[in-house]
Amino acid sequence: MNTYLTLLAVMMLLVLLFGLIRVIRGPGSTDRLLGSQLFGSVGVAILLLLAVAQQQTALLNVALVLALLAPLTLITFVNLSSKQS
Amino acid sequence: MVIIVSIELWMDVLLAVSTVLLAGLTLAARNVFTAIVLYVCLGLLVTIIWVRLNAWDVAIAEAAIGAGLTGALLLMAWRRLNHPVIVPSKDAKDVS
Amino acid sequence: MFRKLILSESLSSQNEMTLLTRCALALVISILTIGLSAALILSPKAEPVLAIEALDKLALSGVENPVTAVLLNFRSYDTLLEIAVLLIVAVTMSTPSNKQMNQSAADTSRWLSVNDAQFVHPILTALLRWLIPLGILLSGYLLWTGAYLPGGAFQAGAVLTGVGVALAVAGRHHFTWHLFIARFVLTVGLIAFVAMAAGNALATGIVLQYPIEHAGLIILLVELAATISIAAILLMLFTQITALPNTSERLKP
Amino acid sequence: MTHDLLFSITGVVLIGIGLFGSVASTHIIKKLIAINIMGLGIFMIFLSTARHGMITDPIPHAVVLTGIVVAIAGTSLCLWLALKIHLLGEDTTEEVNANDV
Repeated sequence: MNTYLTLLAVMMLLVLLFGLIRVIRGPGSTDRLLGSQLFGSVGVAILLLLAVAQQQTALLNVALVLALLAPLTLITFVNLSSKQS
Repeated sequence: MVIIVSIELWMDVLLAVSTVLLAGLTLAARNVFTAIVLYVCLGLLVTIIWVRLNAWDVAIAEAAIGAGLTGALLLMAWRRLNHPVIVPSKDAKDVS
Repeated sequence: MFRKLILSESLSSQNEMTLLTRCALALVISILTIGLSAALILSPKAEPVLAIEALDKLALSGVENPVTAVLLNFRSYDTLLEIAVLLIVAVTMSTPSNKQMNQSAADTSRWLSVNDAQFVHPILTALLRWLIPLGILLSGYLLWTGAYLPGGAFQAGAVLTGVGVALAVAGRHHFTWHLFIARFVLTVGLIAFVAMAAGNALATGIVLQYPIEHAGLIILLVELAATISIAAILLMLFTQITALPNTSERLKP
Repeated sequence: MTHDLLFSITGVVLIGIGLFGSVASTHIIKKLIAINIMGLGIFMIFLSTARHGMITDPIPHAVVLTGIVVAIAGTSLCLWLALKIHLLGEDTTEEVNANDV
């Protein structure tokens, strides 16, 4: 079971690396920023998988903080670009 | 047991390689905005590394500061630096 | 070697190094990196003397989380001086700017003023309505569980700063930092820490050594003050940057 | 043992990348990001040497925790100074008259 969950976490990590393509090549700023938001949500998923695999409830706190504060960059960006137009 | 250790080792190797890759890409980016976004992604990856190193306290602080605050701070400063300084002239009111 | 610092992005490609300089720099840095790696690989692994001692004395510290015990009890000098360093940065950045933006629009007689005329997008409002109470709750939770789970003053302060930044970025709320109440919030962490140290010095004769029976309560109180102070200082650093006039906004009526 | 060594060497490489970036890049924000990456490398070496088999040393964790908070304070101080210099309108930027925009 642990092996399976760790394998899933590695898969998620590979998904993140594919998402990196959009961050680097993305035609517009919005594509890049949404790529970074993908990092945030998949990061939460990886942390939850590791929490079950390593039997560490402390990791749930990390996931909670990450889920709560990852949108901060997005809020800033949306606010700045709406002021621009 | 052997296969568990090897999968975790693979995860660590993948994390280490992608962190180095991401750091290189961050500083190689031509565009400052891309560099900021890549740095936020690097912060998230480093959070997972702190978890792998059993440093949960540091991981919480890094998740809050590296993923949230630094990105917002750098974006704000970039937006303010990115424009040429406009000196309001005496009859600027007519324009606006 | 020392190049002019570029602040505007449109000019940043002008002043780059030549390829030769870059190659020389990369060579020097790779030699340095290889040397450091060799030092790390070849040096013998140190014995965890200090770690064993710290974990042995954990029962005397009043908390169960070893990192909180080190930060607030065994090495509380570090934390005290760190809050002082943060306060020095805050004092540096609190110089009043003569071109302060929003000065006319916002009410500067209150620490946190609301500008009702400002338009805020309904989706952003709905998001903030969920985000801000949850953030404050999470911050309190991290502070409370910091005694026996990962968490503590720094993490709680960082989450609280995130909440404040979300509020400040939305544009409707404005923080004023030259008021008495704001200055008190900025310094309460240092005041509580120094007062606690002075009280200990009078009671036990040793500056930062707590009586064992009250250690948990003392640590919680100092952490509470430190959380508020850290959050306020980091939020002030952010709002001082956003308060500088944005050149494109000054054109608007 | 091997895991710790892996992340220590990653930390050293991050320090190298950050050092190169902080000298070679010209824009102030990229310089600051490079210095922060150097900081991440140093934290990584600290934390990966903190593990001794079953025992985890809490003292490097506490030091890194204070280091992260001080790093963001220093970064924001640098950004604030850069913005102040930018607003003074030295010859780093061209001055645009409001009537021309």
